[in-house]
Amino acid sequence: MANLNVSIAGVEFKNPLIAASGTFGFGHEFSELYPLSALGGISCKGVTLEERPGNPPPRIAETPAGMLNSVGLQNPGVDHFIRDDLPWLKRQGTEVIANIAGNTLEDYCSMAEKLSETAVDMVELNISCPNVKQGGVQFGTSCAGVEGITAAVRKYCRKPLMVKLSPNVADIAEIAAAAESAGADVVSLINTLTGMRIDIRTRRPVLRNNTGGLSGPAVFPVAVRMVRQVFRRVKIPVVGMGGVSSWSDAAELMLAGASAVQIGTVLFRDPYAPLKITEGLNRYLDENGVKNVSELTGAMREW
Amino acid sequence: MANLNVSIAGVEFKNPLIAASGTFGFGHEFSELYPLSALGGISCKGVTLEERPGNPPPRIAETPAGMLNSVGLQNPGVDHFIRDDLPWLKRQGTEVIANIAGNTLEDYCSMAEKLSETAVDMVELNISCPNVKQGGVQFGTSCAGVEGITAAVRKYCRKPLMVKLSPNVADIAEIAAAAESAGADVVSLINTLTGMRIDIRTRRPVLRNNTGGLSGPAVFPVAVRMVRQVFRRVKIPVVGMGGVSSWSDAAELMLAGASAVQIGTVLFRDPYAPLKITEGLNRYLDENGVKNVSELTGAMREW
Amino acid sequence: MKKYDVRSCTILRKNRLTGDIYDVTVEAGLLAEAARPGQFAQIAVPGKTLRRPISICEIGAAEHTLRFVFQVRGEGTAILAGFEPGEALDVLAPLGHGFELGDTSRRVLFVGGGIGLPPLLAAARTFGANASVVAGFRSRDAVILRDDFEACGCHMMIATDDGSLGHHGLVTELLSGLAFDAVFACGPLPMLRAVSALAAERGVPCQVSMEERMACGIGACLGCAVSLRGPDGAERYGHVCKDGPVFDSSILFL
Amino acid sequence: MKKYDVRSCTILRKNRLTGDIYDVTVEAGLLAEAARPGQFAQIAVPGKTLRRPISICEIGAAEHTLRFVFQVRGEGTAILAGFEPGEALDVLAPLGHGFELGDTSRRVLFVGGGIGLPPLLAAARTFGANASVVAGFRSRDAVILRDDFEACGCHMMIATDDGSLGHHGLVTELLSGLAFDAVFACGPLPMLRAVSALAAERGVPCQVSMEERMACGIGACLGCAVSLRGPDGAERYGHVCKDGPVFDSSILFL
Ligand SMILES: Cc1cc2nc3c(=O)[nH]c(=O)nc-3n(C[C@H](O)[C@H](O)[C@H](O)COP(=O)(O)OP(=O)(O)OC[C@H]3O[C@@H](n4cnc5c(N)ncnc54)[C@H](O)[C@@H]3O)c2cc1C
Ligand SMILES: Cc1cc2nc3c(=O)[nH]c(=O)nc-3n(C[C@H](O)[C@H](O)[C@H](O)COP(=O)(O)OP(=O)(O)OC[C@H]3O[C@@H](n4cnc5c(N)ncnc54)[C@H](O)[C@@H]3O)c2cc1C
Ligand SMILES: Cc1cc2nc3c(=O)[nH]c(=O)nc-3n(C[C@H](O)[C@H](O)[C@H](O)COP(=O)(O)O)c2cc1C
Ligand SMILES: Cc1cc2nc3c(=O)[nH]c(=O)nc-3n(C[C@H](O)[C@H](O)[C@H](O)COP(=O)(O)O)c2cc1C
Ligand code: FES
Ligand code: FES
Repeated sequence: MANLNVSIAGVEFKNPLIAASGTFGFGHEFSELYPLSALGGISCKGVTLEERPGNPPPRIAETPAGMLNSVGLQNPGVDHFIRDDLPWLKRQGTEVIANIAGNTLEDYCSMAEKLSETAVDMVELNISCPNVKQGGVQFGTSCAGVEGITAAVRKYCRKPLMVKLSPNVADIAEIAAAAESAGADVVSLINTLTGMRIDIRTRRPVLRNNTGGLSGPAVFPVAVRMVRQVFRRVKIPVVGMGGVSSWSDAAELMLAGASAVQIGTVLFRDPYAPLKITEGLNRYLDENGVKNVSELTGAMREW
Repeated sequence: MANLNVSIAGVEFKNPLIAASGTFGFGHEFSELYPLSALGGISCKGVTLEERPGNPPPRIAETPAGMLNSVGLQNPGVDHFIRDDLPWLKRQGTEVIANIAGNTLEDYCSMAEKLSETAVDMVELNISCPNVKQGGVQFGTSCAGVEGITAAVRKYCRKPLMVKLSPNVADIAEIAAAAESAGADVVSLINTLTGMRIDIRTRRPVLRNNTGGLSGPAVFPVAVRMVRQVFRRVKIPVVGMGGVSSWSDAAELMLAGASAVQIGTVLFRDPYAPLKITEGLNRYLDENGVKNVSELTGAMREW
Repeated sequence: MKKYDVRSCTILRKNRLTGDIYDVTVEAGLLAEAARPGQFAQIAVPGKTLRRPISICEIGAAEHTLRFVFQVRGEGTAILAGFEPGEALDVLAPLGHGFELGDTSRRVLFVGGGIGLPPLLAAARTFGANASVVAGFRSRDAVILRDDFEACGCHMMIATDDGSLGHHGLVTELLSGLAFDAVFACGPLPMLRAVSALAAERGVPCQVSMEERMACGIGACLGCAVSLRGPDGAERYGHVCKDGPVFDSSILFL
Repeated sequence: MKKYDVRSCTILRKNRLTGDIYDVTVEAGLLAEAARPGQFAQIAVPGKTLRRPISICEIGAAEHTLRFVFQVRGEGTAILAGFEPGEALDVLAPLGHGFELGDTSRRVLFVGGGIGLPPLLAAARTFGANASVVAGFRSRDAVILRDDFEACGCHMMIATDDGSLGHHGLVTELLSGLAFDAVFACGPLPMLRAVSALAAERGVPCQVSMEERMACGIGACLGCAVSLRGPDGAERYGHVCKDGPVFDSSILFL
């Protein structure tokens, strides 16, 4: 049996499968199905400084091999997370990543400071959420924006800091480099691509927020390309995601350059996906005589 | 029966269905199946100043609800097109759009000048091809680049000028505005999103060119969003494309803001798609008492 | 038994009830034991990213079956309608918060419109002859589940839009003469509004089953938001899949 | 008749030949009339963006049938293998440039490896007893179409990698003793290389059937490029779907 352990910025994940932020809540609902210790880690639903109601419904639309969501960071606030969700999560035997989003730079810093006092294993900076008016993606689509916020948060964050990148940019490698130079320990990508669907009967967007974030298998080729681009550009580890739905997709993203893989949308179709993907990876590694899953990272050979 | 005619920059298309560049060659192969007069127009395979061999194979990979291609502008050169393909095409009873790509600004201008002397109905400036090393997309991902090339070509182009935009940008509306201000008569979007797939057995990219352009239903929600964004930002007509595969997709893209719709990838699955889509649109318009298909353009109501 | 689980459920019986409404009974093992009236299932559709939420129409606790009655509304339900006995559906169930049945010796009223009927059947069964069921349909051809409700002993009244069966008009026009201690409803929004207003007027509790577009179906993704009136009267978002699909109508903004 | 067309072709017969190789005969109407040995079809796969190219194995001109023999290699072919008689395949055919048969009284050699055999059958039939067929397989279990070639009157020789049937080793080891005026081949690249080298040595023409990933299948998208040696010796890209799939081996870079 291959070694599935991956070490990222000093955090030891027992396997490279991490639940993607916003698709797994704070873990309670999935823990009815299997012990969360089956997962390498959990990136929790994005939290903000204060509680947020999120966007009006409908928030979900199906698209070919994908979906749009416009949840818009509905969450109980960082303090509630620290008090009510984190202690339970930390007892589940998996690494816990806090995903944070803010309206302002100060929001981000203040959350990073609070979380540094807690047992969270890593902080993921969500500067790429397309579904909120303020904050989120506006920090994430320019190098200066990414550099500014990363450097600021870095000062307050005593946890390993992972910056989550938006795919809605012309050159994601430059953005990743900006995050790296400003002190990010890890980058994760991709967040959702902005999309829209229209109900041709009502002539209204299907989502009440008009636009939403595209995720699922449809975006997988874009994720593979971007992970590769970023892997070649930065020295810090890359956590890959975007449309992974099978063990072979996970392997593919790791070959492109990911040190670990987050999975989101596939959970809606198959909540047991993390178990199946881990199992499949294990078999693949054994069949190919690969001892450590981390040997896959970046092992793709360009033509 | 509704009126399917659309008028774009003075060119009259008998219906809003246009074959997308690179997916329909110069029309010969599809003319074995049905008269090309069934189409509103044909955007021909991208031509360059000199003949080009294109990229080495494999050039095609399938992806969830989509495909990657890295054909890389294999074409016989603009002179060959004008001499050997255009005369026949012009006799088929459909509008002919020449899609041009170049290494340099001068290439583009020289082709525009040559084509201005011919019977082509419109010129489509392909500054967004992700599959060639030089030219193509590097002009297309910055406002300055787009403005520069559009203004230059405009001077030489006495045909209606359509600028084709890349989706691999942070703000496509700004890019469209740059094209408009530099004299574009029409913008068309979206070209392909850059993507990659890896063969996990060989650890090589499936495409010999490593990356390719993603098209097909997977990108449709991105196309709808971008067409809407651009429609709201510019006053010139927008020709929409990206993953359209049914009459309702075509209607959706028109509601978002498209004056006409190009279709590409769907042709590979169903070469008769243009006929079916036109028929479906017709039925939809009749059932909804819409007299002119152009009434759909932009008729979506934002929430 | 887990609160809910995924199971490959073999189809035992399948019938077409009307033009586009299908009636499917599956072997559901422990899922059936755990299920309560008003809960729902998320059924996977081959080729689709998202599961489709379908209410549990009946629970065969002894035979370990679940019954689903659904209408073809789009591509997903069309694919589900193509499944035949012997094939298996991939079911995540039982989900959400069903009806609070309370004292089953009360006289209760069930009000359903068209495809809003199926979610009510399992609950109506527990009330038997104490239940009056007022059901509205487009026309005589669209009537479903009449025999099923009657077999439960319920007192059944039908209204059709075109008068081809029963009362010619809206279900709500049949309610004024009835006496009841609680209401259970599912159907189009205008109907729910009228029923909930009547219940409020009479001072009796009213539970309604709601719909919203879903991704996870279990409360993790926060996709299926619905505006709820908090205890303080303030509006906040709850979630149909976890807090519902059945809500007390007094906390909904209908 | 159009040169090629799309048709919904009802499956008349379906057999599994070995573990993962299927043999499907469809009613193909005019497509069968137009088809020539060595051409191929693009078969649509439900849920997939691209059609799958499959060679025409046999042409039933009288009964208007086409026969396809294909191996399950990935998701697409697995879905195609699930189709049953009575169901219909969506077929675009006949496509490409098939074998130039020339004078059928010549002594010709057919060389095929495994799933490379099916594209050769229709051509071999026209040569009957003038054809020697040398076929290579992994093992005895993997042998396909032996009876079919023999029924055409062809002289059949078999080689297996494990020696479980016929010659123990490579097909190419069987060729040296044979006399022939032309070669037709399809199979793995090393085999094609060896066969084409032998043909060159003997100074006889050699036609081989090639594969490349395809989108349109008709020559419009330029997806299926293959390096060809031009008359001037210079390399240029041709396209498997239009210029091929059958090429004279002298213009290929094998
Ligand atoms: C809790 C709950 C219980 C339900 N119970 C039943 C039932 O017992 N019988 C029945 O016929 N229908 C029921 N529905 C409605 C049913 O879920 C939809 O008709 C179905 O999802 C439509 O899928 P489609 O692919 O055919 O349509 P499409 O319009 O193609 O679906 C596109 C997307 O929108 C979603 N969607 C479309 N309509 C609805 C809707 N009304 N509610 C929620 N999501 C929707 C789909 O799930 C899918 O994600 C229920 C819905 C909910 C939320
Ligand atoms: C002209 C021609 C004739 C062929 N004739 C036969 C035949 O008679 N019998 C047979 O078993 N196979 C034949 N093949 C190979 C067959 O097309 C592939 O095995 C099949 O496309 C694999 O599809 P998949 O979805 O199962 O595999 P996947 O690997 O999942 O397919 C992914 C994509 O790659 C393409 N692809 C994968 N392998 C090949 C390949 N070898 N050639 C071309 N495209 C490929 C698929 O079409 C699809 O677009 C032929 C190929 C060509 C080009
Ligand atoms: C319903 C939903 C909610 C999401 N919420 C968040 C969030 O709060 N924070 C965040 O960083 N990403 C969020 N995402 C993005 C995912 O974490 C992930 O980046 C994206 O979905 C791509 O991965 P996938 O295709 O595997 O889902 C959300 C995605 C979905 C589908
Ligand atoms: C095989 C292939 C070749 C293409 N070649 C060109 C080209 O030469 N010039 C161009 O502007 N776009 C080219 N495109 C992009 C298409 O014109 C279109 O913008 C894109 O495919 C999105 O539309 P679709 O999803 O309907 O295919 C090509 C696309 C494909 C699939
Ligand atoms: S569907 Fe995910 S929270 Fe309800
Ligand atoms: S597959 Fe399109 S040219 Fe051959």
